Amino acid sequence: MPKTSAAVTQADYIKAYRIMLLSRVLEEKLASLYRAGMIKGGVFLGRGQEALSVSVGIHLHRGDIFAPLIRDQAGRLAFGDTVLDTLRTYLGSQLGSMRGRDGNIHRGRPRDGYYAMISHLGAMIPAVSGGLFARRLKGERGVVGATCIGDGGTSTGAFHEGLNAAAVEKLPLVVVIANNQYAYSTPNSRQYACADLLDKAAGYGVVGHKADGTNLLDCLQTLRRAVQNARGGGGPQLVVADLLRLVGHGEHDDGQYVDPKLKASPLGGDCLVIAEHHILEQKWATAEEHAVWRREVETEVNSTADRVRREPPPDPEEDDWAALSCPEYREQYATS
Amino acid sequence: MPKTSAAVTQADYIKAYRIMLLSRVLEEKLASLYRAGMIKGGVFLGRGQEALSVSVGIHLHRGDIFAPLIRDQAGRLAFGDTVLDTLRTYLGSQLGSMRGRDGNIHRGRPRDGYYAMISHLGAMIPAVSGGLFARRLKGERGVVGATCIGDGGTSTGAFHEGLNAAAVEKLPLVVVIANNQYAYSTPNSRQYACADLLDKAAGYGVVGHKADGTNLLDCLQTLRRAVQNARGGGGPQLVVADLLRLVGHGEHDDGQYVDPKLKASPLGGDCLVIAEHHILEQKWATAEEHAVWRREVETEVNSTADRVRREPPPDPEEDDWAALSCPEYREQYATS
Amino acid sequence: MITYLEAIRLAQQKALATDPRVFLYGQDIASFGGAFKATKNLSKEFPGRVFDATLSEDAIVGMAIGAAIEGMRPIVEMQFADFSTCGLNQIVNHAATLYYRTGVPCPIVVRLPSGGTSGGGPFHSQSMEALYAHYPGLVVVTPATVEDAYTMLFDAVALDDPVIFCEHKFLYNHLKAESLPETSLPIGKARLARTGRDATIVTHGAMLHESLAAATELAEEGFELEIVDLRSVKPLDTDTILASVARTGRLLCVSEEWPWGGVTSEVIARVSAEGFGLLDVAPMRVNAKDTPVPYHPDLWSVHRPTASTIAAAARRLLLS
Amino acid sequence: MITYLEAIRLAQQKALATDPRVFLYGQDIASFGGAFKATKNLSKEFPGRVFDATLSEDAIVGMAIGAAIEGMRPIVEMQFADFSTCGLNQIVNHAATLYYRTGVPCPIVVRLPSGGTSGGGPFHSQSMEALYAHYPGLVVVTPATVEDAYTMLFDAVALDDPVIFCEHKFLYNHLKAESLPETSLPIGKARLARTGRDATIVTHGAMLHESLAAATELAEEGFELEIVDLRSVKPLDTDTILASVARTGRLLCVSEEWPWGGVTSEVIARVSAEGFGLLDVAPMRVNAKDTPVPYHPDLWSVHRPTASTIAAAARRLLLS
Ligand SMILES: Cc1ncc(C[n+]2csc(CCOP(=O)(O)OP(=O)(O)O)c2C)c(N)n1
Ligand SMILES: Cc1ncc(C[n+]2csc(CCOP(=O)(O)OP(=O)(O)O)c2C)c(N)n1
Ligand SMILES: [Mg+2]
Ligand SMILES: [Mg+2]
Repeated sequence: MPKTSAAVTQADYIKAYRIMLLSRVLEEKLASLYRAGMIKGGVFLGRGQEALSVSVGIHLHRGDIFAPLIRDQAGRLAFGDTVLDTLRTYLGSQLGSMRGRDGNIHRGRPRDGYYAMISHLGAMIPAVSGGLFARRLKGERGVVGATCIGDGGTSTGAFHEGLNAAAVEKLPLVVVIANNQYAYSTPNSRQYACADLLDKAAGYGVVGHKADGTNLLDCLQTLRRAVQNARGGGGPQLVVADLLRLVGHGEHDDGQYVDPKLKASPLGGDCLVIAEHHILEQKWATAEEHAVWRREVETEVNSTADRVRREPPPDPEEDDWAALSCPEYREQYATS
Repeated sequence: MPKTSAAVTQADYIKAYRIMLLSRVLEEKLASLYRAGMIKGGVFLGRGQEALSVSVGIHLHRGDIFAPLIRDQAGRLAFGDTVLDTLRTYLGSQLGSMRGRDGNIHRGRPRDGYYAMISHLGAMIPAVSGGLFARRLKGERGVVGATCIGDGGTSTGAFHEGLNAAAVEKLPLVVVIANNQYAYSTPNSRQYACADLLDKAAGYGVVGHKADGTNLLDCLQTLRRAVQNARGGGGPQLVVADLLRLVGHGEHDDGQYVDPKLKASPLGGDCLVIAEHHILEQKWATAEEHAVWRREVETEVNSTADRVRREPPPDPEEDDWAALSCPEYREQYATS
Repeated sequence: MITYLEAIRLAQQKALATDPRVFLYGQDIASFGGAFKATKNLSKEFPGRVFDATLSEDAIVGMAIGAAIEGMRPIVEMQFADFSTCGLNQIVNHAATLYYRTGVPCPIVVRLPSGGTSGGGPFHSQSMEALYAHYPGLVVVTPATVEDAYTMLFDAVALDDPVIFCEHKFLYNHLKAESLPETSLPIGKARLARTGRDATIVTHGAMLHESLAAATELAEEGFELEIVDLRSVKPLDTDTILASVARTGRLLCVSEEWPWGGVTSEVIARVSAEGFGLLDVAPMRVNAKDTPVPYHPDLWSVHRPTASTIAAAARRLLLS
Repeated sequence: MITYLEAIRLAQQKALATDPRVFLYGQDIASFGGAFKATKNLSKEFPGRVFDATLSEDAIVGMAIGAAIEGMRPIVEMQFADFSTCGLNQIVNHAATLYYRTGVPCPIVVRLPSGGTSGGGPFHSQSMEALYAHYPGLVVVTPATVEDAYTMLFDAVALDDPVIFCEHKFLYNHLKAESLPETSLPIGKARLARTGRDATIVTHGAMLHESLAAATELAEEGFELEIVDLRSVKPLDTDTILASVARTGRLLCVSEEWPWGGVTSEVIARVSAEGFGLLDVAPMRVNAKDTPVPYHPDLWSVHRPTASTIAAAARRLLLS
């Protein structure tokens, strides 16, 4: 494994950008389906966090482990999740990976290394660590596991216990903190007192990396370095990216509590727009080509949404209502 | 409040030393009562940790809050706990503060700011923080709360959540880590990966202090500084003292897993012996005076133990078996 | 009209106004007013009494316990009941044991936005009353009406013991009342929500309303169901239940929780043990299915009991 | 003679020897062999298969879940059942929901050294089977004999679902057997531990032995008690219980846990609902008192059921 990471190429950048664009358009669709009452529960978007998220997913290989969190649509797509399964899960389609039993961001395909988050924040860190631990026991080499968390999530006991245990085992784990300045409505000043979340790295004995979450190139470079470090045996890597959530906590929330000064600051930049400008400036694509990209993803998203909306919902009569895999251990209750 | 702490005087040192001696002798008695089968459950001693522990308790005032942990007999005595109540609690006397309902190290008098630990490690950190938070709400000023934990306890989610919340609230909390190299049989190498537990302080944005746990003067000075910092508005203080547990995890454990190299290293020094030598060297007391001190505490401990052994055990018939304070909400079950 | 949710807000407002020991602590509850707006405007109205917490349920409850030891009366909001598992250790092992161990009571109230709603899924829908009721040292209440949401929360704050306040999210904006009562039944007393001679339904929380609807359906068929709203599941008002079963001879227990060891099994166990002779036929129960709470609305509405499944069970009970 | 504790050790040894997917993870379980020595020598015998964990119950269970997803079969030791509250979130919300949500099973075994011993006190004595049984997605077993400790642990490892293995500390060195069986009843089946015609006692764990002693006492008085050892509390073998009650007409449920929503209430609720006609008289239960488990041996021995309180209850049942 090279100690210094290979440079991010134009092709890498464009590939990442196009996934970001797909993610953004897909999420806009999710928001509109939510407003139309077609998605129940909630919709939680990653607007403004696509550069960071895609940089995580894009550096993982088949065979790696990824446990994305709330705002990781871009990273999920980069890791191999599809528009189809995203829509199926949000709409609760029978054919989706969660078969309507769970929804929205709580989706994955654990057998493919794509873990399905539970809501309880921090919980995926030890789970990915355990997955990596198992791979090591099985003799697999060169595997990486990555998982994301928010500034708020760093306050959970699970974050602490999981990262510490991973550090003790020197597992190839990458923990990415999307420091988007708020946990729901709670600003960082009410969430932690350290000068920078990166200051936590030394306390766990893990390598720390800082990224500008609004800058795709910086995110790609940082994640490439972190993932390669982990893959090369450098133990857990803690990546802290500063950015701003450019949307409410969920689509039910207008996020009006967000400090206008933050919005006006560099943190408030939209990584997608910034990356688009970069591409145009660098003349890696023309405005026309870019328009084609956008049309392509819009077509994909819209046609997939139409398809999924015609798919059958889960049928309660068909469901086996089984929480256990072994049929002989399922309980019978004298209840209706 | 002075920014620099007043120097530790000879009188301070001797006062602390005599509490350490009392603690040591009392704990030896507890061990012998345990071996004689008179204490059930377990006995967990603080041998080798008295210098650190006494330094915590001695710097707290009436009106402060203290939540000691497993190995804090010395600190407890310094804070006002008595030989009598220690023995009563271990022996489960009806007259003890826990009335036989709880025992050994799980004792306290919460109304006096002396919190009674639960076993679940880390849990007392947020509790003390909450107590301090309440004092602040009530307009009390100059209060300090202290609590102790082991190297192992730093791996709990409760430690992390509690210290972080205290840091956000900038509470006058002193968290003392007795880094005695083992959590039960588990060496530090299997417990954390940071270079020094002190590296955690920056990650919480709290002030860190290091002490030599075998050296009473250093412990007194460090804790004086930490407590004064907290009292003066400096927010949470994290004290890390290195030392070695000079006894098994409990009296059922011979601790044979302890690395002989550690025992032979400076960490393995017995703080009580070192302090005794210091007193004699400094000619703060003669060997004869010292012998008198020891005889005094032995007499106190032995006579108290004899007295407590004659006290009545709790009477199950007299107990109201009530987990709730409000009688009207106690449940009746049709059980025998 | 006052909603169930607004009643909860008003009870906290009244508690803050009348008792200087009260303060509120929880995620996003200060200027934001809470995920459900149960503390809306309270931080403005009571400066320095309503605090945003870190994302740390264990620390939140632990802090509340310490504050209670020092004589305060914290009301803690969990963002969803489901997240209280992360603070469970402090609840069941610290708050619940404090009085027994030390003689010092622990007057905290932990508000749990509970129960299922459409699209909530496995982690935003749980009913956790049985979990907490199993542990000694806790009072567990489950208000089912606007009036109870108001008076029981206020009463819970006055209580010296830790109270787990299971407020039902489905009822938040669904239930409305003209006005709020000044007094009511004390915590620990159940209420006859409907009288009838043919069978007794014992239920609580959102299931009260499904049961009432089922009773209306059955009334059209000529059966009169009596309905006991438990209000608090611990203590459990066995006397009121037994008195009703004495009148009807038939018992159906309905709960949105999972069946194993839930309120329905506790109620049936008590009636069977203490009122065996009162039962004309076998008691029955209707619970949620024994799986996580599903996300899709169609699955969810079959997972939990509804008026129609309750009515169907009641019919079987009445004909048995 | 093989103790209950040694049987647990040997079952783990056999699992390690026969299934390369098995590994052990827990505090102090490697070279130290565990707080109770249930893994003694296993780290030497199986290098790289037995690991000391950090003092982090949440991470321990979380790691086990991840490993199970990757096809391993971790056995986790909690140092005491009581500390599993700190890992409860991962158990009930992650392990227990995984199969239902994703279709991928979660074959972990969580060993809980459970139940009271003299001087254990509030935090080293708890019986947590009801807590876990309430949640869907878990199998909860409570071996009461040396043979079951051995075969059920081995079977638990083979099971594709998460198993909460409640091993009783009081039995660790107290129970002894000549040899270990190769096979036994499967998990989920209860066992008639004693046959009798006059009444049925349903129990599990350490209370089996108190109940057997009570039955011996009652036999001298001419009463023959039948005793059902549940072995697993979820699934609960209602059929075996009902068959026994059908023979005896009388039911006494005995458990060391707290009463509210415990095994006794679930058993009584099921028998009342499904076998009402089989009961000649009201079912009864004997549980621990509804307080934390006290420290002093004199209090403790009154807090939990004993042969004599069980016998007294049985006498009342037989005469009713
Ligand atoms: C343990 C836990 N407590 C509470 C919640 C409710 N909750 C969901 S998202 C959220 C805020 C998360 O903030 P952060 O971690 O910063 O992520 P962000 O939403 O900013 O991406 C909260 C409190 C939860 N999911 N888990
Ligand atoms: C949450 C939790 N898990 C497990 C235990 C069991 N336990 C009691 S003491 C101990 C070791 C503690 O080690 P450390 O924190 O270093 O303190 P020390 O004993 O060395 O003073 C363990 C694992 C516990 N008390 N709490
Ligand atoms: Mg955030
Ligand atoms: Mg230690």
